[in-house]
Amino acid sequence: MATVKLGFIVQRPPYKSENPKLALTHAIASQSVEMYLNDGDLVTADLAFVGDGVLNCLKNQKAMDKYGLTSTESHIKSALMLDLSVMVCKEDLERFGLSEDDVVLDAEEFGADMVTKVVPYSEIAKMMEDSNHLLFF
Amino acid sequence: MATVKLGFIVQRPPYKSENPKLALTHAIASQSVEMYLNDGDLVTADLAFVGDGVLNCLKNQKAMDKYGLTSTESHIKSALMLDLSVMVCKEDLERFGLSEDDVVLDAEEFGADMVTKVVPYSEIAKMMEDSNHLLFF
Amino acid sequence: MGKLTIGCFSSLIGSMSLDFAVKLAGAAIEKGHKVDFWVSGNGTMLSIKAQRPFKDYSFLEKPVKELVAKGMQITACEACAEARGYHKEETMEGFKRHSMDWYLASTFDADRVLHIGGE
Amino acid sequence: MGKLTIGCFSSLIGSMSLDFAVKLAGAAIEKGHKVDFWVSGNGTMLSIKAQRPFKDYSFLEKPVKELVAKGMQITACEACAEARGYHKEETMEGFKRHSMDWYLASTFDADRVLHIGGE
Amino acid sequence: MKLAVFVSDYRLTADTLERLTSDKLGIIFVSNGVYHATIKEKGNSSALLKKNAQFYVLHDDLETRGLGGSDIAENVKLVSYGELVELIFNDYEKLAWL
Amino acid sequence: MKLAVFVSDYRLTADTLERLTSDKLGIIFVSNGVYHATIKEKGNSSALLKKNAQFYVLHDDLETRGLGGSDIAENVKLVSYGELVELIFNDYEKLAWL
Repeated sequence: MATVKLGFIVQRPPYKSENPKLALTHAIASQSVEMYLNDGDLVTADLAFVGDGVLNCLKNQKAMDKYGLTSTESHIKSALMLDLSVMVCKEDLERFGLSEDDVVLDAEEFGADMVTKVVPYSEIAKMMEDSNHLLFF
Repeated sequence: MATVKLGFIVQRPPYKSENPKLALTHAIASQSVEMYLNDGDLVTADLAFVGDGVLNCLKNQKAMDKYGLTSTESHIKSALMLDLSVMVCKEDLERFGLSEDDVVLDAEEFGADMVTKVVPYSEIAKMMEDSNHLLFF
Repeated sequence: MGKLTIGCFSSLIGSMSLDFAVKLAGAAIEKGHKVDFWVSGNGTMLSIKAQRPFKDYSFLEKPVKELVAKGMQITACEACAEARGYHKEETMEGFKRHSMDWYLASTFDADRVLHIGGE
Repeated sequence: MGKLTIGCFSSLIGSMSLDFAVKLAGAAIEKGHKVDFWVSGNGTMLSIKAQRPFKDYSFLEKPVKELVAKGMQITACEACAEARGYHKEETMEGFKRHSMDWYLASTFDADRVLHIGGE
Repeated sequence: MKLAVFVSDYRLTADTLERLTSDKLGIIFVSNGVYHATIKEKGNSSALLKKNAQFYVLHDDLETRGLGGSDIAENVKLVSYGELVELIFNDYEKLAWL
Repeated sequence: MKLAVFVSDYRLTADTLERLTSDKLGIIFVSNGVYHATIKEKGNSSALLKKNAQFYVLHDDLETRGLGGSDIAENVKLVSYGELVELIFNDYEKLAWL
């Protein structure tokens, strides 16, 4: 019985690159990983948005209306619904003049208990330290 | 009877992106464009390397030995063999500490008369001014 | 009315440059302009038929077919497609395949050329 | 000897990240390590069979097949492939298709994970 | 010449754009270029907005990213795809996508 | 932790890399990252080379671009693909590709 911790770090802004979306969909796939593992073994995924990556977390994305595409916002809400840990770097939000009010903080409408945590970079660095492996997107 | 002039401007370094190679192969295709046009009509392509794009012009690229891929150097030589005008920005070479000796200047071994011209940026700006359309790679 | 030649070298999925280019082509045709559309490099992915539509991924088969029906010419670079394993029989109806000179020839009588590079 | 899991999300042609990843996998297997290889996003282009080899374009079918023969496991993201029109019957022999959880599961007993993002 | 430059990225275009000269210059923010029209990094607007140019931003690409007309700098004009076509054919002669 | 960072680009990675901390840090230049090991812009070596880290550059990727071992900064070590595998398994625990 063991748990392997993966740290997903998203550093690119949304849409121009598929990376942020793929970070979210791959992290969410941690929920169905048991079918490949022995009983009690686990792989977990923690998500952190840093640098230009924090722009993924803006509210009111209209990608579906405008381009028929699931928004990064929806993917973040899916991650919260599935109880993944989602962190957003506080210093980077501040650098862009953004506040907690501007970002996707919960998925209450879907009954999610988990909320996005706006945290200092040091906490993201600690997550990286605690992870067994890192994946940068 | 008319001539349409296209200006191809390569601003990205080689290999990490397919753009520089596609700039060269598309510019070379100007040689066979007549089959679509009326007698006497022409489309010409002038090539200019600027910014990080000047790194495409370094000599002794070993892409074929190392990765089995035609080098950007070979594509530049093909362009010279087909009498295309190839310009490299002097200021950008200097910024990188590179000189004329470091870049592909001719394709003598293939009997090409045309040579690469290392020119001040102002001459590239003039080419852009004289072109009917611009294509940035 | 004018003619716009668009070249796009970006993947169908990823940068959303093709989403932009197809919407711009649609808006130009709507206003009575003629549009030629060239895809090369990873942009040739647009030419494959039978892509499965998922909401998570750009899917442009429907708008492309509508624009072709309205007179848009759309052509993929044959060598770029073949190198990627996209063969003639997998090409969407209405999509032509030619060598790169087609794109340059299209600029001859174009009023405007918008060249969108790849990744 | 250890196990290396490589994930690569870049196009077959363009960035040369897959050329790098395949060479690294080869060097690791050469030294007796086990390698799992995952492609997702535009990286699923690697899984298509019958690509035409041209010297101008990355072509990795041969080294991939050799590494599979030496025990490398290689898997493409099924949804990413289908969305691009890469269907099962066009998949290279030896290439598996699974959902994204395969990649995460592979990291469980991996000694090292190298995740290479896309464009 | 009359040149319209499409800026499609937030980080990568400054070097080329800085040196482009034109009698009439239009800068059109699309894709991730739209952040130039809205984001103030460390309190400063994008340096691009100081160029001697007309500025436009594609409304659909703003809204896709959770941004809107009220977020943009005052010297930037909101445009639709249809208005973009008008600009291309009526106001500029050459186009560049960076 | 012992972290090896693969730098694959010449322009885009500084922001993330600057803040990465590690007890032991290795920086491996591959793909267009190799220019960090060789190019002096306006006479200055890449700022990355001032980090407190071990530096490596992939020989094949240098040679592909027309550069060689004699062009690299003196604190950068030339490595082959085989040596890269040794580094990955023996010298570092976690890997990051930027």
